[in-house]
Amino acid sequence: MPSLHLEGVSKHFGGLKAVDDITMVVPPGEITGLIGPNGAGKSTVVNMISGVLSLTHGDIRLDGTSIATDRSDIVARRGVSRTFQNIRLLPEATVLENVLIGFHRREHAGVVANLLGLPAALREDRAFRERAHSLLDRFGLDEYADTEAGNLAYGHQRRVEMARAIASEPDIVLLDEPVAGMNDVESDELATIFRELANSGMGLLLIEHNVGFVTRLCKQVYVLDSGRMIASGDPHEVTRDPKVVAAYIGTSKH
Amino acid sequence: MLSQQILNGLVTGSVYALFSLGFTLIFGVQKLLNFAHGATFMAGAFIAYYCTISGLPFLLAIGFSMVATGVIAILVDLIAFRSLRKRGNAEFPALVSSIGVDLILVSIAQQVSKTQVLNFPFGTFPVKFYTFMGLRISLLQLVILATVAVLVALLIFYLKKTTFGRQVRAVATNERAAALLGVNAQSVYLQTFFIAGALAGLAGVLIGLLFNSMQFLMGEPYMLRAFVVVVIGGLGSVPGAIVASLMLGVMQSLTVAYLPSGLTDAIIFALLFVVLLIRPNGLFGDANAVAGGTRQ
Amino acid sequence: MIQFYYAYQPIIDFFLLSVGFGYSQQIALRAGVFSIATAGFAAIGAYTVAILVTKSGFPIAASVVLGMVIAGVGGLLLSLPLARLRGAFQAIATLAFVQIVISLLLYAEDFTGGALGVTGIPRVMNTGILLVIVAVVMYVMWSIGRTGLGRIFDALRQEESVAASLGVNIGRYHALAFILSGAVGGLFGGLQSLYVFQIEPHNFGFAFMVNVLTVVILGGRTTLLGPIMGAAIMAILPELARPLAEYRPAVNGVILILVITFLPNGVGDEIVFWFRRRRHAAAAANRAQAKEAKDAVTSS
Amino acid sequence: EEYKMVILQSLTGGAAFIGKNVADGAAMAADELNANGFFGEGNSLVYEVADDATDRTQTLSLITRLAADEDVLIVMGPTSGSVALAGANVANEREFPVITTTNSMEVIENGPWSFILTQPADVTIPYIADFTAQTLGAKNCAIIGVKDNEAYVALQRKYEDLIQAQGVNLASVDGVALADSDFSALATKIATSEQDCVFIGTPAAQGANLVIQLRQAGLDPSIPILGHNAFASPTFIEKGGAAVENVYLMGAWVPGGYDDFSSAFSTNFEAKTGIPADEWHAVGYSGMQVIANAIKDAVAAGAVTREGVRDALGTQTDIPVVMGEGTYSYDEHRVPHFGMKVLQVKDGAFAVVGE
Amino acid sequence: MLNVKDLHVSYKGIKALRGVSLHVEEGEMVALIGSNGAGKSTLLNALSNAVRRKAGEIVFGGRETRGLNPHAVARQGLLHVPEGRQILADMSVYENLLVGQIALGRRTTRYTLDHVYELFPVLEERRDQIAGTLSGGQQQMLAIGRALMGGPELLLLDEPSLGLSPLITDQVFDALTRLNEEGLTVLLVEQNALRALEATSRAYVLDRGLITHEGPSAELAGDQTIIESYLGA
Ligand SMILES: Nc1ncnc2c1ncn2[C@@H]1O[C@H](COP(=O)(O)OP(=O)(O)OP(=O)(O)O)[C@@H](O)[C@H]1O
Ligand SMILES: Nc1ncnc2c1ncn2[C@@H]1O[C@H](COP(=O)(O)OP(=O)(O)OP(=O)(O)O)[C@@H](O)[C@H]1O
Ligand SMILES: [Mg+2]
Ligand SMILES: [Mg+2]
Repeated sequence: MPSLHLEGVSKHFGGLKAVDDITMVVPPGEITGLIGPNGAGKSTVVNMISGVLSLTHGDIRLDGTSIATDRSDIVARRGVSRTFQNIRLLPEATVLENVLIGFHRREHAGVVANLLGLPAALREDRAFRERAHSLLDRFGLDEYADTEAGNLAYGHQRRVEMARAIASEPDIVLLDEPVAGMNDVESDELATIFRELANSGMGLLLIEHNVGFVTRLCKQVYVLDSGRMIASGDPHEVTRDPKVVAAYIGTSKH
Repeated sequence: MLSQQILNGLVTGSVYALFSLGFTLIFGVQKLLNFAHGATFMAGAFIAYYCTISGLPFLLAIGFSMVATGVIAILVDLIAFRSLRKRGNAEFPALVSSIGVDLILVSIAQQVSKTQVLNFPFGTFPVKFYTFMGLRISLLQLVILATVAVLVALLIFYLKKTTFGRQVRAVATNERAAALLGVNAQSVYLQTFFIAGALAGLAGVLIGLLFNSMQFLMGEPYMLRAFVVVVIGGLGSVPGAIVASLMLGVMQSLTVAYLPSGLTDAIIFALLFVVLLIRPNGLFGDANAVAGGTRQ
Repeated sequence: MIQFYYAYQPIIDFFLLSVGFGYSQQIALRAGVFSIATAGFAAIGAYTVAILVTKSGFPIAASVVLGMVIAGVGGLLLSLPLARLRGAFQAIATLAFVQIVISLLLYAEDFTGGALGVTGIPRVMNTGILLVIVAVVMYVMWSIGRTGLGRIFDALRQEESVAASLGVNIGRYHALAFILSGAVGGLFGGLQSLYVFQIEPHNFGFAFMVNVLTVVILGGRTTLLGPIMGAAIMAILPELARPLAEYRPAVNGVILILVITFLPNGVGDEIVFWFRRRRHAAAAANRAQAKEAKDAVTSS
Repeated sequence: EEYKMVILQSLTGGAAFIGKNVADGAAMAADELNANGFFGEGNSLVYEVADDATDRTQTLSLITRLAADEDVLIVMGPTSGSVALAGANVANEREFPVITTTNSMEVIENGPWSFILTQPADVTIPYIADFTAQTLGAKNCAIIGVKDNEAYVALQRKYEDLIQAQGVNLASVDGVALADSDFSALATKIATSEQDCVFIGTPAAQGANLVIQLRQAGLDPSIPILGHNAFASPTFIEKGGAAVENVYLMGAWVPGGYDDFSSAFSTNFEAKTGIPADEWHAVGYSGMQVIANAIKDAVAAGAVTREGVRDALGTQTDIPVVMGEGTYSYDEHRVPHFGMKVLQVKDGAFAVVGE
Repeated sequence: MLNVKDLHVSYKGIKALRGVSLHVEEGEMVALIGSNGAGKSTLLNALSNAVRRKAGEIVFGGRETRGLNPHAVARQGLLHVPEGRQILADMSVYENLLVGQIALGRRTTRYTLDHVYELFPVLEERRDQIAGTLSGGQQQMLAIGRALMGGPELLLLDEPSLGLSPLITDQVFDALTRLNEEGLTVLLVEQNALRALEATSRAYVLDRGLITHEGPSAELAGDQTIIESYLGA
């Protein structure tokens, strides 16, 4: 299983250095945390990895080969998938259909087979449907399979996005605040799923503001502030780092 | 002759601007194409004509016609758009319902005019020509240029210097959110449609006067041009619509004057195509607005 | 029955032709491409067939296929510059394409007959052949709908960035939509010219565009039934309102408004959606029942 | 006996400015004929007015339907363009006589069941072309035509050919669209170039408008402006006012009429409808005279069938009408002839040149 | 200030609220907690008339709001910060705030632009940035700040801490506490249930469209069933 390396990556918007010369690794079989204050540049990092934004400097490598300049669909096909911080679903499609497009990377039947409805295409489609149902089951969404995704409650929409992102069994999954809008009990359910995914060999990059959640799950945590990497390492140590406390966690209740 | 042709183009273009401004305004606020705009324009010309021949002083007739077309535009909104808008995702259905309204208005006009071409009685507007520096310009052309300039200035003032412009943009961006913030979307729609209709009506009268010809189908070619102008200018952009209108007017004049007339359309549309390839969001288009707005 | 068919046969044939054009338009809209190029594709197909058949004695079937291929290639070529455009900008660019095609048809008089068009095209189409061809196109549309391809088109329409994030090559599938739209449009353009004896550039103008769009929007933009319902309404509407003579356009207008206001997804789509909702509701009820039964077993 | 026919014209759509008027003229003629007992005691012509909507699809289905109704003897229509041609095609297929308003020879060539009502360019244009080249002695003519209507294009092309054959040079050829009204650029271009004659081949209202814009652009008033028969309409003078003074044109219809029959028509028509009769009204009125005579002949021959009417129609000669030289005849190729006059606008009225 | 009786809301046959009654008194800060899909957002939407209720009474400031458009409700001072922020993405931060002011109408308020900038300094810093390009947390601040500009009498907040860093969450809750102490009435929907119960005096628990618990927040925070379902270990 490949790992993802960011080396000296920067992103500038005009004069604003949203991400400034950061280096990090997302290894397989582990959950890696990325935390930092609002506007620190976390989502920008995800956008650069997934090919939505171009890099100003630096390089991103997947299993040794650079994906820094690849278009987002190419990055996805190489096995890096993501969720969006501001949920993006196909609002008019059902929950099941939303998950089904997640399988695109695994489709082998060609355009002609699809156009002519050849058995190969139909067989493949059936197989995907079965897998999609079991994914929905896993996320507790089975009863919503035929609901239009746009009509789901916020927390359920998040789950659909995750199911879709992992449908094609990618090597690396970038999760941008996956448990935002869920209470602790609900987050714990997802924590279990994330652990299982990591155990199966996937590398997860987890962006979260729920610090407890991050410390519980991650082996390695990176902390961004104003685009700069201000700390990294063991989550328990990092979250006690005075710089991190001052910039991000605050002193009051945590 | 070149400068004369440019002048002709500018006059025509400024009438396009009047027509297109309303169109772009409606598009700007609700992202819908109003196919009945051409019929509203035609109605403006017709109403002014029938007022004039029944003895109303011409200026009064224009005023009356602008109010009437403003009201017609509001009716278009009520009939064709309102209920669709409420259900969301109205882009395509609204196309059909506004075509429906267009059919109705055109059909009424055809009955009223008995399919005849109408023209304002001679002397409705004094025919006077001035020549300076070898350019022939008529009083009417001067008046049109001035009227358009004044109206455009007023409109920009209204959009920029009152909260109306902000309300329009808020409704355009996210009607639901705007409503939760206290913006009365209904009143925003009412105002935009009224303004759009009145401007189209005036454009109809001016075209009728300028080219001495009004007919129930007169809106159609202008619709086509308005589409082009509004898109090339950058959807919803007022300055874009004005610049693109003037450009289109001048371009048309020049292609007629200097190029094989059979190819006028091909050349104009090829140019448009090229403009779009260079500026995929139009001349004054906001890349951000079209490319999906919010980020992840 | 025979008598009925005899009297209404052209309506049926035109209905079939507009179903075909409707599918050409629908493929584009379904993939999120706001193209109104179908008129241009139809013109390409129609003129290819008309010119080949009347001027060179080319075999009719072969010229229909050639028209379809040329229009499909036209779609591909058009998709390349249009890749950067979206929404209304795409619409206007395709409108420009149609206008350019029409102007060229008017201009290249020696070749196309200019405003007079091409006449004397043999009239070899009949209801039977049209039915078969429409059925084939419907089968392809149906296949698209039940395989991954339809889902990709749906994804492109609703949220392109999501599709890209899952590995969908946007440009490639937009191009595919254009090619299919072009090929189907060209095919039916060719069939039309073999039906109406004479074609001229005007047949493919603004009115054609508006009509095809109306067929699809009124019928439905995503289902197989959509263009059929749309074309049926557009074919029957003028007949219903015929006694009203000159008031007919107004009545047509009123009907269009009423239908689209009450069924904004289009008649065909709304029907299909209704059945789908019922099926889903039944399935949900089943699931709930099964769950209850399971709960009962485990708790006892 | 009731003889049933259908007046199928463009009552709506792009050709409504022709079709509506033709239908009105025709209906008035039929009513008059019935009132005068033209078909004899107890017999009458029953007509229905239908709309081809300037739309080929609707026309095809309508003609097919009419063809299926055994009682309908003949259709007067459709109006023009591809609609007329498509109509002719079905008519021949279904062996059903139609007489379309257009002047396109292709309708006749389409088969024995399709006729045309107006004289083809071959018949009419020589009147004005010869006038241009011989009487006016023009050497260099600017041509403005309609580029998107086949009938107008055909007339314009014929005119170009005929004057070129007589040594006249074409200074420029421009096309406008039927829906255009903005000719400022074109007018400026022509007003600032060299020519000794301007020919305008457009409908009357558009032509008047063009002339006005040409004058406003400063076209030298001594350059003669010519038009074809479409200008022979009161509309032309009404819309053109002083600007169209001196314009030459040819007309089958002289507004106001020129003999008892045509003057009576003119007076009655205006009294009935409130609008002055124009060329298309006269065409409709005259066409109905021809059809009525054909039906009457078929009755006399004891063949009140479609075939009988068709055969009778093709042999109609010297039917009194309200246009041209006053009589209407089909020649052996079923081409209509009724003549033309060259006219000039003088003091706000049409005057026959040389009378 | 707000009185809701037996409120029902359905979406195409799906019953999202099945008879909800609650009240919020002037000057109170009340929490509403519940699982995903419980109907919390639906309830807030119904209160601001953004969705139509099927049955029930909503009385705000002594007036039944039935039949009022959402904008009219907003103009009476019932301001709703919706789920997912719904900022006006194409407009600048400053323009967003000015649009927020429209709800004020002729009423007056103590929340000025300066006041909002003081609460969320980053908004002043990014005054001219296009709102759609703000980071998620910045957008959340903008959404709250914008609602304040409209002079709320009652503020409905749908998950205000969503996407905020812990530090900013603290600041937002501190700000809410401060605003509440200054007299602002707040109804708070929050998934961070512990946080919500700490900050408020009273709370409701919503489950599948029904209120299952209500009472002083401190008491609910100690309730075993609530700990199990919403607070976690
Ligand atoms: N297109 C853009 N133009 C200008 N500034 C931008 C753009 N996109 C992002 N920014 C800025 O870059 C910075 C980093 O944003 P980013 O979304 O990566 O933050 P984040 O760490 O994800 O924050 P949050 O936790 O709030 O989601 C922010 O200050 C943001 O305003
Ligand atoms: N527009 C809609 N159409 C149909 N059903 C809807 C719609 N909006 C919400 N629902 C349904 O209503 C129920 C309640 O949804 P709501 O959004 O109010 O939940 P919530 O408590 O806010 O959840 P979350 O914590 O995830 O935001 C859910 O089952 C949802 O699927
Ligand atoms: Mg972020
Ligand atoms: Mg919610």
